[in-house]
Amino acid sequence: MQRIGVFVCWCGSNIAATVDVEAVAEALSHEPGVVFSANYQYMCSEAGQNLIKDAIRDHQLTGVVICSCSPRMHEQTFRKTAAAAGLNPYMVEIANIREQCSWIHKDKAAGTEKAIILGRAAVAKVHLNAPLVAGESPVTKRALVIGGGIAGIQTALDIADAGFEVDIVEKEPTIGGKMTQLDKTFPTLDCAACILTPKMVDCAQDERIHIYAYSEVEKVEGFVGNFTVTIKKKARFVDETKCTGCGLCTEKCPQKKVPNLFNLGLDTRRAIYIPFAQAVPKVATIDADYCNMLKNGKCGVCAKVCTAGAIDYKQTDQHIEEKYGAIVVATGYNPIKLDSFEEYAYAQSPDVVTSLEFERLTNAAGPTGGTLLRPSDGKHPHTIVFVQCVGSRDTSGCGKPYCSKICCMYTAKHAMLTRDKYPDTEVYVFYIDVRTPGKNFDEFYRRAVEEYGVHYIKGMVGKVAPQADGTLMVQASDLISNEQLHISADMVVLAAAIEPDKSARPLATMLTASMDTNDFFTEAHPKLRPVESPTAGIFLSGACQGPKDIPETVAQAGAAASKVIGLLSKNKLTGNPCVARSDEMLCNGCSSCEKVCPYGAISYEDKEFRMPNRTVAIRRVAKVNPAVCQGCGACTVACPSGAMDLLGFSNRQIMAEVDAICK
Amino acid sequence: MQVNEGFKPTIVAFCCNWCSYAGADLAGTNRLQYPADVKIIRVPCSCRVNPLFILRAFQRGADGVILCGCHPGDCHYTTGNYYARRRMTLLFSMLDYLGIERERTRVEWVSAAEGVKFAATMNDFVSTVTALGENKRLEDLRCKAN
Amino acid sequence: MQSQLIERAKALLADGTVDRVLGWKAGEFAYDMTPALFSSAQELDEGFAYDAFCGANLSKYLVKESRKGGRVLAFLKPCDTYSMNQLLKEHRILRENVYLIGVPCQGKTDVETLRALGITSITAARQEGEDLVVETLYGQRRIPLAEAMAERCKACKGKKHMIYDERIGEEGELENPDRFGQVAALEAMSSEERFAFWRGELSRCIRCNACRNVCPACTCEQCVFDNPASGVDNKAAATSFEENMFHIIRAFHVAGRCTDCGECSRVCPQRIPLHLLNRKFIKDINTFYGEYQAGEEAEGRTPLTAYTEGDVEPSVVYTKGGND
Amino acid sequence: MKKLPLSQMPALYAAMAQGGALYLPVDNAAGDAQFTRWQEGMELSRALNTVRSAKDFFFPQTENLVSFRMQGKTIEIIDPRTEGEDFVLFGVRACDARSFTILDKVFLADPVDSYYKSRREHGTVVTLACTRPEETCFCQSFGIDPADPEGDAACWLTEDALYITARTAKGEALLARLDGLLEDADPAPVEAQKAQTAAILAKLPLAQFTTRSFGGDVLMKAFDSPKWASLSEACLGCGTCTFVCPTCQCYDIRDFDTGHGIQRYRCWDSCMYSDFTKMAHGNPRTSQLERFRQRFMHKLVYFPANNDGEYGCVGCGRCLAKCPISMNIVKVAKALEGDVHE
Amino acid sequence: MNEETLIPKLGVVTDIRIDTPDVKTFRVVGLDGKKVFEHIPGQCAMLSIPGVGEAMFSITSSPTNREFMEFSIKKCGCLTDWLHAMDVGQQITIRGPYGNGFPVETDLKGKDLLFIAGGIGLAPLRSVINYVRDNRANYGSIQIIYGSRSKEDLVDYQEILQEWMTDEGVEVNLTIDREQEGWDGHVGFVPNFVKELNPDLKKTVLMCGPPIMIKFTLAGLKELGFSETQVYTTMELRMKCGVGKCGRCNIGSKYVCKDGPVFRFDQLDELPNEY
Repeated sequence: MQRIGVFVCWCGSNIAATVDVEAVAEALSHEPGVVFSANYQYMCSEAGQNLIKDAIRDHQLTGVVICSCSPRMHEQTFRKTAAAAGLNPYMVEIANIREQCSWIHKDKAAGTEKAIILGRAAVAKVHLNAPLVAGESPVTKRALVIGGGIAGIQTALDIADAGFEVDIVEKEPTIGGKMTQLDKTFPTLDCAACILTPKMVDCAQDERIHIYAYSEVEKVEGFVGNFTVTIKKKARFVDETKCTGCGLCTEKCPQKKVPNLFNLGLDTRRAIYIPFAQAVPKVATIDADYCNMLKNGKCGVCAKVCTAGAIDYKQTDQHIEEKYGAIVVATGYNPIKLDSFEEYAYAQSPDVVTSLEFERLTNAAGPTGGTLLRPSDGKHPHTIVFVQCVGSRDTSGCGKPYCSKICCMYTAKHAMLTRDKYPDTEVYVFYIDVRTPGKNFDEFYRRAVEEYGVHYIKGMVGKVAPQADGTLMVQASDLISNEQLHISADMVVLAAAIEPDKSARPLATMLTASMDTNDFFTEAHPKLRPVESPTAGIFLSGACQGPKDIPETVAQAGAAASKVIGLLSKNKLTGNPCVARSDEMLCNGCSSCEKVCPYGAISYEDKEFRMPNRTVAIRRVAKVNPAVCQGCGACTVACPSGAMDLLGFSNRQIMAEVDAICK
Repeated sequence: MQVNEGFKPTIVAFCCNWCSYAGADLAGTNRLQYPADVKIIRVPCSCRVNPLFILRAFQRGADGVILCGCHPGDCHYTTGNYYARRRMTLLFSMLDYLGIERERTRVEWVSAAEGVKFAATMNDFVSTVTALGENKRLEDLRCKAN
Repeated sequence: MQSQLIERAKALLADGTVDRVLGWKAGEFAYDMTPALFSSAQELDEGFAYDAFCGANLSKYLVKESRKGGRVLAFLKPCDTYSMNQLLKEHRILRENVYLIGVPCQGKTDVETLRALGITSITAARQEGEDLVVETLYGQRRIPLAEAMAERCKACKGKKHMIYDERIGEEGELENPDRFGQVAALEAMSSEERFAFWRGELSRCIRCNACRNVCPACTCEQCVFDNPASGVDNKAAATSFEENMFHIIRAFHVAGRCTDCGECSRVCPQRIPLHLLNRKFIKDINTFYGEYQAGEEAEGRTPLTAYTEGDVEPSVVYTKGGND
Repeated sequence: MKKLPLSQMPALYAAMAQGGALYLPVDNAAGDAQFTRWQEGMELSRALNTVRSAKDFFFPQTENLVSFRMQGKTIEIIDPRTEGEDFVLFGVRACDARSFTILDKVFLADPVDSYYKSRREHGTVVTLACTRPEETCFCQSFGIDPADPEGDAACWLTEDALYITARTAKGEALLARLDGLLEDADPAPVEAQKAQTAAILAKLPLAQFTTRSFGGDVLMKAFDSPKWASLSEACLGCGTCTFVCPTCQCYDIRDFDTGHGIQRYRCWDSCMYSDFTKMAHGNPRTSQLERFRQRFMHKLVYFPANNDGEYGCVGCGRCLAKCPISMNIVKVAKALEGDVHE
Repeated sequence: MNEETLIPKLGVVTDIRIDTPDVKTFRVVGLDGKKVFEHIPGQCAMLSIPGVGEAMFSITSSPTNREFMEFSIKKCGCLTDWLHAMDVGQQITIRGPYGNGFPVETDLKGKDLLFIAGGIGLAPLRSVINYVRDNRANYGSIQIIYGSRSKEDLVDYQEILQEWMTDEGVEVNLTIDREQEGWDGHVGFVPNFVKELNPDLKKTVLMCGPPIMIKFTLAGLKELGFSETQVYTTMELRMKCGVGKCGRCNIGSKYVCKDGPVFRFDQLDELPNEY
């Protein structure tokens, strides 16, 4: 049984003009539990607030109802007022009699009657309110960035720059990601390595940044501010602390037939390798699948040549447990596999390449030393056909339904650079649409067409057929002239769709972060919270959230970093006390709630219950982590037994409001 | 449809805090009129609305119940309204199956910017329910005023 | 079949695989089988029965039995295995403590079905070929088994076992049952007719809770209707509203989880076709969100704990599902 | 003994309904017999008995006891009852007729339940002799003769006529009201029917069933029997047996807030329900075994202990027919017999 | 007996006394200012706030009080929370009296009486104690052993100090569970205290308290040589409808509402152990 005070605000004439405030205060004074009722010109004024405070003290109020403007306006104000008078702030309820009553009704009788009903509903709700206290949790002032591409690097640098420690976990032996494989970048055509490698070096040199290269996240526990992450540091069979990166071993290793994945298999490397000259950390790695020593114990050349004594064939995977306050996902993207696109003959002809392979074929550090040569015979190609949207915007099921966003621009870049360097080469680009909505993007594309004479053809490539003479017959349709084309090409470059890295899906499960059907991470709000995951403390950087080019990625990386910095700069996190709570006596442990929770706030534990006759029953029951729960209430309805309820918006409270309104 | 002149229906509107309740506030700020028969209950998200609440409203004398939430895809909690949409679709279909007038229940997505839509929706819903008249099929006679 | 099951149960008891057996026990008459536990060969010999009247779905008993220590052998008909899976999905049964034997089922009959066919005062019943021969106090009756089958079996959803440790007997084939015909017929009625139909049916409800207590999807530690703190508890439906409320909410709570085992309708002493409520949800789920059969798998989401961005809007109700 | 030709039945119903209501078993939508308020054109069900017993008419499933209106600190108490309507219950079987005397022993014992008493006073019970008992019938175990039922008036239906005789003053009054329709009759066809029915009764599967070993004397023996565990293990804890039982009379009293006031109502309860004995301080019967035992102990032991050996069962067979798991008083009594005899 | 047993009468709360942090004593009269009904010590009444709940409480005042009835009520649930929150002048509904009461005019007459109570268990005994004090000549000696968690939890402490302890021929022995500042009386649990005090075996015992106390005290009394036929207790917690018809108070062939709530332990021994 509460002792409730009702305070009806005039809001000058905003309310009082169409609502008889005195009548409202009078009527509500007869409601059960109401021991004080008053009306005043401006409840939010200092005098109005004092009226409330005095009444709380004088009448030992346990609940307060304020009939005023929208709670979105002054709920916080009045909660503070109550708190100042020693009442729990969550014992205050607002009846919205301005925006949802006086302002929309002209008839004073109707307005007054409605205001009374809204007040009555608030009184009925307050009867069932309970004092709520927001939980607090400490914040571990350290961030984890998963993925060491440009997104991860930029996020880590920005976080470190603000003074926080940050770890990067990268599954490859070096950080740098896709951007290390690129030659030039659109639309400015500056060299990718020139702008990326300094950042990689910055990472290596910043003492607040620790790089776990050749490592993967294995387990994530905890919640915002308090994550505990287990990182698996894969055995590279080289002691990182001893290896000087001299590269001697990579020259002496007798196993030469290892496909060089950095060059996408276009050439080979040794079993012990450093992916590329500017790798960070610049440490050799033994590829256990090819190393003779590791496979059959016969070799040991690298150990013999290593003056630093860094080779360690007995090295095993290490598991490191670290605590973090925030986690940034920057797992990036990959081009899709083109096996299901038989019409382009990708698997049949080495001269049909993906754009990323083309990137390596034109890179000075690539397999051809930067000279564009056909992979099949090493000859200079004279006709090159670029095919756009290979697997993008594809609703047939073979590819991806979305636009991969970057292909139009990098294809324009490839076409332009090819024409620039080899003016004797004819370049055709087949496209569905050319999409250039970025700064200087359309200008760039037009230069390719107008200045460099690239043949842009709106149309689809139907078939690429390898010919006996080593050329490729490209059959295509020109949709504008509406004719069938047959082009004899030396090379075909496919703009393969990009997709999230395969590691993202299991990672999302570990993080309880949600993903969309394409395995891109979902953001907390598509417009207003684009770099946060719905799961508190998890942030998104780069292409793991959706296809992005470099400037966008860097921008998002910085944004994610600033969100992390904002979080880590707090000493304690104060939760929203209106969170879900599970009554373990009623809980069936059925997991329905967990399935609808967008935040991963619900976990289960096997709990012992004392039963009659001194027996013990063990039941699986749900537990809500109040630091993670955002209070949406999805779980409360998914729960069939009513075990799950939402504090501040409990089943009983809402039903009491319903009852009061329908009375 | 017949018009029930003089009949004042009782309408309960559940509005999610982030979009529809704000949309209702905007309707108020813009002084857009809709009948006083509509009484709004604020819930954090449309997914907080339990079918029990809707039945409870009918039991206690509501003539119509409307649930308003963020547009699909815009949920403050990302996915709440998707679940609400499934739940309400099935519930409404069941009510219809039991012969309860389907027009007495409705779901509308109203954003915080759609004050005009909010008022229009309420005007339309009130007139629909008014035309239907008193809720007889899902009433609890004990709760009738006497 | 009965002796085969008894022999297998004895063997599993003897080799210590299980320490008790959940099955059906013969009763006073030909038809009144009671679910029962047997813990010795002797008990099995004395009372274990498996015939056309063993309709009870035993899966729900495993919620408690799997927590009592030891290991229990349960005989499950194909349709019970769906419930079993669903209960596993909801972590209600401890899988390691149960040993499941799938038993074949060609459809079951029950005394209420016979009663509805005008066969009462039954003193004995036996199967003769494709017929059921029933001795009554007032003479013999012979009817084709297919005709004597319970309604739920005429709309059988599957004769294959979804989960088992071993199987005895052959799995049958499903012959295109018409599961949703009755629902569709109701949908085709006018709103007034539907209202009259359901009011007529639900008004017979005596709130004995048999439907709820037998339902394998209703395993709540405490039902909202029994919990005074829920604010909606009611012991006896005092008004027509409360009758509706109980059945709507019960159907909603099991929506997407109900495997359509039909136990609710089987046990209703007032013969209210409660399965038509559950089947309406199943039909809607299939129509709106794609074919879904609860209990086919022991993992994953149910239709109400899943969504797609392109789901139909609730307004679909205004344009679909029957006439005004 | 009076009689009336079957063609006159509608007229008989109309006459019985004069000045009140007539309830009789009529087939419902499910094809089951259900006591229904008679209206022109309704026909008596041919079923042996109704699914719900006739106890509803004296002890309804829910009834408002009292209403309250609250304002501030004051309470207004309102007795919601209006003067009851006279009614005739026609077609009650012998078992149900006996159940009323069992209910009387509870509700008319001091302190008298005025709600029940008033309904009893307003009701006239017209019974109908059984001719085709079913396999679940065992009323004879309790000394009930279904061919010669109790009641204010008793009827026999033959192929061409209805025979009726009054057994109480109330019955006499009813017959007096029907006088114009009835003619004096030779009781021979009735006697013939009784003999025919008796022959069937002797052949019923439960003809030899008896509860004679039970009663107050074997209280502890029966209570402590180890058989309760296996008997109760399949019990769902539903209330079907209780709610179809003509003699079960446990109830709960609850308040309902209508929004305008409080209605305090009484409703049937079941000792099989897990919350039946749940109180603020705990629950003395925490397992289904204890709850299951209570129901049968009450009927077989406690009730006879307090009522001169009369059992709380009339052998109507409803629980045999309706229990979802086919566990019932016959199976229980047979299983326990050995234990109480020892 | 009231003819309409299930329809309550109105009472009004005229005084509220705070006994302990969780026990209040409410004084109730009818709207006419007189007692609502007469009762025997140990009988109960059904109090209710409509819509909140209805529950059975011992009438703690003595029938010799001609002006009003009193109820000492411990806060332990929905209804009692409500009762504790109400102000003087609140109306409540009341029906009764229910149960057999203690046999003050028959079996107990002329006997030496030993009252043993723990915590709120004093409530039903208080009615008997004051009745016996008011009819002092009809009874022998009176000994009261009363224990509680702490000094603050002793119900009716002022009355005990000012009236009972000052009465000739009344021996009061108080104990609390744990040492406490400002308490120089006995410390320890009731069962042990009873054994320490070693009361005369001629006494008839009236006992009420938490189940665990009852269990151990009874065992202690038997050890001392008391017979079960000498010891009475009350089981009003098992009463629900009050009139012995709703079925809940049925234990064996007894109905607590009609045959109780006051039982001798030898009577309880004959019942199945379901209480």
